[in-house]
Amino acid sequence: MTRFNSVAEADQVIGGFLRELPRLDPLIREIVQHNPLVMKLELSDPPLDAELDLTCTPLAVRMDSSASGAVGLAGSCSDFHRVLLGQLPVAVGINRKKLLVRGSTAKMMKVVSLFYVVPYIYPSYLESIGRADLLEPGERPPLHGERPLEGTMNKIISALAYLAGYGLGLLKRNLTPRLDILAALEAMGQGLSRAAGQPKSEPAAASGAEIK
Amino acid sequence: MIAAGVDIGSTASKAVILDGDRVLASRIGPSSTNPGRTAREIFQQALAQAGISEARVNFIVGTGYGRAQVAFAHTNVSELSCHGRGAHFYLPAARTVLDIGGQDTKAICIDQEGNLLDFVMNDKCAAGTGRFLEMMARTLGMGFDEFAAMHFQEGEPCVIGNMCSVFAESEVINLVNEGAALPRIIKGLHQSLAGRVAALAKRVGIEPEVVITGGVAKNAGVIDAVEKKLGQKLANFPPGVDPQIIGALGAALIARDQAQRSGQT
Amino acid sequence: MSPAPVPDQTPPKGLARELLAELGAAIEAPKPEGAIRSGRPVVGYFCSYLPAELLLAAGLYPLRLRGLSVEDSSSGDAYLSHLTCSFARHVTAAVLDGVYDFLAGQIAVNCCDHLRRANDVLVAKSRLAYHGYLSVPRGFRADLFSWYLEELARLQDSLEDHFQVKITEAALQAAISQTNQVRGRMQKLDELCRGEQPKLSGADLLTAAVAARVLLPAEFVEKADALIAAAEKAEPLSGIRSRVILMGGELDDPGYVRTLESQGAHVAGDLLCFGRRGLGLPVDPSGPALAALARAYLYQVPCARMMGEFPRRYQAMVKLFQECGAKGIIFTRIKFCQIWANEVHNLRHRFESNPLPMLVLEREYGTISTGQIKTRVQAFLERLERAEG
Amino acid sequence: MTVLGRSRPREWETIWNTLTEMECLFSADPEGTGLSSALSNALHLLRAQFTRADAGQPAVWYNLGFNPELLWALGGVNPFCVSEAAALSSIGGDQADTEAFIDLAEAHGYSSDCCSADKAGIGALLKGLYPDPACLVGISTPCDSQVAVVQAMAEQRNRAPLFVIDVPPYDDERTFRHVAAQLRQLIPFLEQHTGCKMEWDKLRQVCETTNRTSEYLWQWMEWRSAVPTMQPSKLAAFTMVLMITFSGSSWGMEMARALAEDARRKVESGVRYFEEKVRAIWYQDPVWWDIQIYDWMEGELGLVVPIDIFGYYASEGWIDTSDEESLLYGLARRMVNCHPMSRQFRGTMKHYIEDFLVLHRQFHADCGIMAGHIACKHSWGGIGLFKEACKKADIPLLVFEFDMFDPRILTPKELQFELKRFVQDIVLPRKERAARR
Repeated sequence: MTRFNSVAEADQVIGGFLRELPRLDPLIREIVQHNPLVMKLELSDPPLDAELDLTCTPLAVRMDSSASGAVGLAGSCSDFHRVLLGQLPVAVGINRKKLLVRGSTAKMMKVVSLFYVVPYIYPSYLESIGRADLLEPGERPPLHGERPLEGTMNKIISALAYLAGYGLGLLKRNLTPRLDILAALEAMGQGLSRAAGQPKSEPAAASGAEIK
Repeated sequence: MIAAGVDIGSTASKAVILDGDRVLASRIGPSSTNPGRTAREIFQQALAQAGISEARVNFIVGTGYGRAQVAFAHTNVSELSCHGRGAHFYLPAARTVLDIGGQDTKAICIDQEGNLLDFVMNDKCAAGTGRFLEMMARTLGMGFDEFAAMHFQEGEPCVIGNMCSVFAESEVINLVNEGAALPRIIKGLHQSLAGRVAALAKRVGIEPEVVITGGVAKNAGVIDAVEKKLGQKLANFPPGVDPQIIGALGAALIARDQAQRSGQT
Repeated sequence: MSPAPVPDQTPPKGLARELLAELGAAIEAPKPEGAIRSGRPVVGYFCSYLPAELLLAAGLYPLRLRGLSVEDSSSGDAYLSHLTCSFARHVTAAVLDGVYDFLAGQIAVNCCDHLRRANDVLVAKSRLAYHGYLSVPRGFRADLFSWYLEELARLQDSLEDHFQVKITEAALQAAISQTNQVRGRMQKLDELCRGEQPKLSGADLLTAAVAARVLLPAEFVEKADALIAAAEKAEPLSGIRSRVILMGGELDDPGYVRTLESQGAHVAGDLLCFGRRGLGLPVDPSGPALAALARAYLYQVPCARMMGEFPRRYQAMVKLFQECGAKGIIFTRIKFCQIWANEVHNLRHRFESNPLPMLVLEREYGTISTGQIKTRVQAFLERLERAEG
Repeated sequence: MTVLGRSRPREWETIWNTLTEMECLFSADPEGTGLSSALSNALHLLRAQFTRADAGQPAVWYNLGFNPELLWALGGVNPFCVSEAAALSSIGGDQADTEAFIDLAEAHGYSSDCCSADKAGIGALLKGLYPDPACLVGISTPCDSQVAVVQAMAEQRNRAPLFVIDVPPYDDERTFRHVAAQLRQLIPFLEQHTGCKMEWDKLRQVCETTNRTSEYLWQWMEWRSAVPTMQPSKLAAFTMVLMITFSGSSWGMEMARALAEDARRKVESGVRYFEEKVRAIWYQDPVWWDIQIYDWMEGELGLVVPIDIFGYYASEGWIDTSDEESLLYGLARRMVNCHPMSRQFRGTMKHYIEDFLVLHRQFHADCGIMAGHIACKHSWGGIGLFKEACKKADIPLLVFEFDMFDPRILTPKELQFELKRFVQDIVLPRKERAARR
């Protein structure tokens, strides 16, 4: 079980990843079905608060705001880390009192879809900041039941699985352990538009800053 | 062994400093919109009155509406336990404590050691609270003491409904316009308040001795009206004890107990 | 200097006023003198679906329970909480505080949740010797009528058993004829209030109607005859701005109606349980007495607790509105009363297609917030006059 | 906004999508079969109601005191409880929709004194969320709010044919037979207005489904009475939801089976995720506007609700299906003496208080929490007698004003404050003092 020994470490790992999300704005906005909501994260042990604000474009992630969002999720840093890895499905977290949900059920159900997608990105983010040690081996339990209906979520997940090259990804992981997060994000951006049948959008301006 | 209790109420804030069983100092001051600052000020005033420095105080307990904002307190306890404990200190025979506070009215049931057994609160409505009388005194343009004194002047009390203070206020204005004598209106108001308080007390179960705490207890007219409604005499605090500090005193007593239990000498 | 001798023949207006004052006093006194004089055990009851004839035939003194002048209902509040109907709380407080200690018993009806719980408290906490119960159905179907008749028969047995009396068919028929006389007198008084030149105000009518449930029939008929005679000779009322009808939940306080009328409204008719609706049409005495009573009482203009009978009450209201030449409706309801609260919704829905001006007033039992009522009624009358002009 | 290929009011779409997301989320957890079964069966019911509405089958509206066995037995009928859209919006949709329903009903003159379940029902009706009814069924239990809502729903539909079931306040054979006789009259009324024919063996089969559901519910209560209670508190009130809409359907039986199975497996596995400190009987109304608050109670205060008055399923639920007479008698007795709320509210305070004391003993509780829904005048009216009975039985009872569908009466923060103060100031010190003695 990963433990975060200091606030700085938790902020660097989990906070850092959250601050990456604005770069995925079109994708995340699609996942929460363009629902302008504010989600509060109240993590503990060590204490780390964050706010995912979808009311503005691109979405903003604030680490210090005291506003109360429409939806809240509370839990320990290590548990939330395992949620991002996909080792702890949100439903299992709620039923085992590891995660405490607050606020509107309808909005929560929109945000929860994010946690089906994040496990595809978070591992490569950890590797990109040199914290592959935080990766937890082991079988990944199902994050959600099979969906009775074809919906936006399915298109996104299948697109991501295809892009992350589920089969290809395994091959690549064996060949080149480091998958550059930026390259993955951009590839995903294009891949998604192709999968969704929209015209290929301009690639995000290649920002020079390399994530160290 | 010195302990302190700070009670941040909705209208008034109080602090009590205790040395063993001896009350060194007690202060009452108006509450403000910044409970944190009020708590510090009232506590400093009490320290000055007791002539001791803050360092010598072993344990501090905060209580009342603003108890979470008493930053310098070691812990905070709900005002229900504090009023029960404070009333028991002066009146060990008390079993029912009626705290008529600024914003709500509480009927508290305690055992022979002052432990909280049961309580009933009337916090959803201003009728039957200190705020109700405050509004009426302002409506009639009178000070608190003058208002209380008029209760004992002659005149049949007017019948004023006790369901809602907004209804009651318009009735008072109407009575004034119809030229009803002030003592009659005030007596009617005290009866209306006493009716609500008596109903609350009967709900928690009245066991003698019954005592009223909180600022409104200083209004002899209310005491008289509640005694008539309950049909029994109310216990009084020893002379010189202000019923408004009972909450803060209870907090100080709980502070002392917790200090002794955690071995702080 | 002694004032000029009062002329022997006080103007009829004065005589009617005196008789009304006498009736007013009769309904204020907790224990009616008639009860003491008649020596009949007094049994209190709650609802206009309980036939008083049954009690009369059992040699009892039927008395409709009211909150009277109990100022504060704190003993009622303690048991029923401040979230229930203040009428129920005041009546409970009156019984628990001993105002009704002279009662030989009380009969409750499942009128509404509030009074059902008030009855629970009276059964558990009061010292009354007898507690009867009548479960009145909430509809008019044949099977519900037979349930109502069966309940009346069970109540009759219970009264006979407790008071050791025999309620004979003859006694019931006699009681019916007595109460029919009361209804006849109320009809005459009603015409004196409803006519072109009203001689009696709505408040006077309510005083008489409440008296009809506090006095024995013979005593009421005697007082009513004197009042009718005096009122017929009196001057018609003056200062009437608009004629209205009054409907809604429980209202037994003539002072409240007087406050309404002080602004110039004339309550020409009412559909109140304590008022003229509760007394209903004369009982057709043909056939067995109990069945006759059941028909008359169950099929009177329905109370709002009768599920599905709103159209019948609505027709009665429209008919009364036209007969009284009313210009508007004043609807009064005690705060927290759910049954009558929803009547406003049903009326508003009907007024979308057949608009009638209506003023809705909420009140607390036992006190009259005169200031508020005067303002609202005056504004309502101005609206009626504007609509007319 | 389409659901099942047809465009439907936005509120239904929100309910359908949220329930689908919730069912999809929770079905991933093998431990959460109780909740996920409830969600999937709710979806089955909604799918059936939508497809029947699309097929133009006659709709029958009823109020929340009625159990729909007769309607399921009629086959080609689409039953709708007036408060269904409100309950589903609060539990599995957007609570803001429920509040919008309430405000709309009040704007149409519906009194704020009446029950919010009915106000929200009338609001949903005003928004045209239900297919137009062929006829209406109104029952006078459990309280006056039902007397009001039945007249309002009849009035709103310009006097669509209404059948009234009047339930006397007594608790005796005569009352059950009287209600059974009214059910017998209801059958021709339904047949006349819906054009469907009632087959008695279909009704027998529906009642047998109900009997099996009853068995599962009794097992479920048995497993929930274990100390510590393993199944989450947020499921403590599902009997009421089951009896109002699902009673007699296979989905209802499946939901009850899953609840019982889930509770049994949790007790037998013995795995605990939090420390249980206080066990409370939740009396009056559950917190429908935020069932996650029960997880907060368990996680933060160690406060567990083994059973809620809405979850208590009395022992008189068995229906003797040998012949028509016994079928109707069984249905009538179950509807008036087993349906949560009707059992305790329609008569005197006897059932109300006795049931609480029985539950307190049977579920080994430490205290009672009376979340006083402000429109329940029958329970606020009995608060004095109830408090006295609790005092005599030495059971601490927390009482506060609250609304089960409208958090604007008592906000989540205030509710948490009330519960925290009661647990920490009264119940835990009491348990410590008792332990010391």
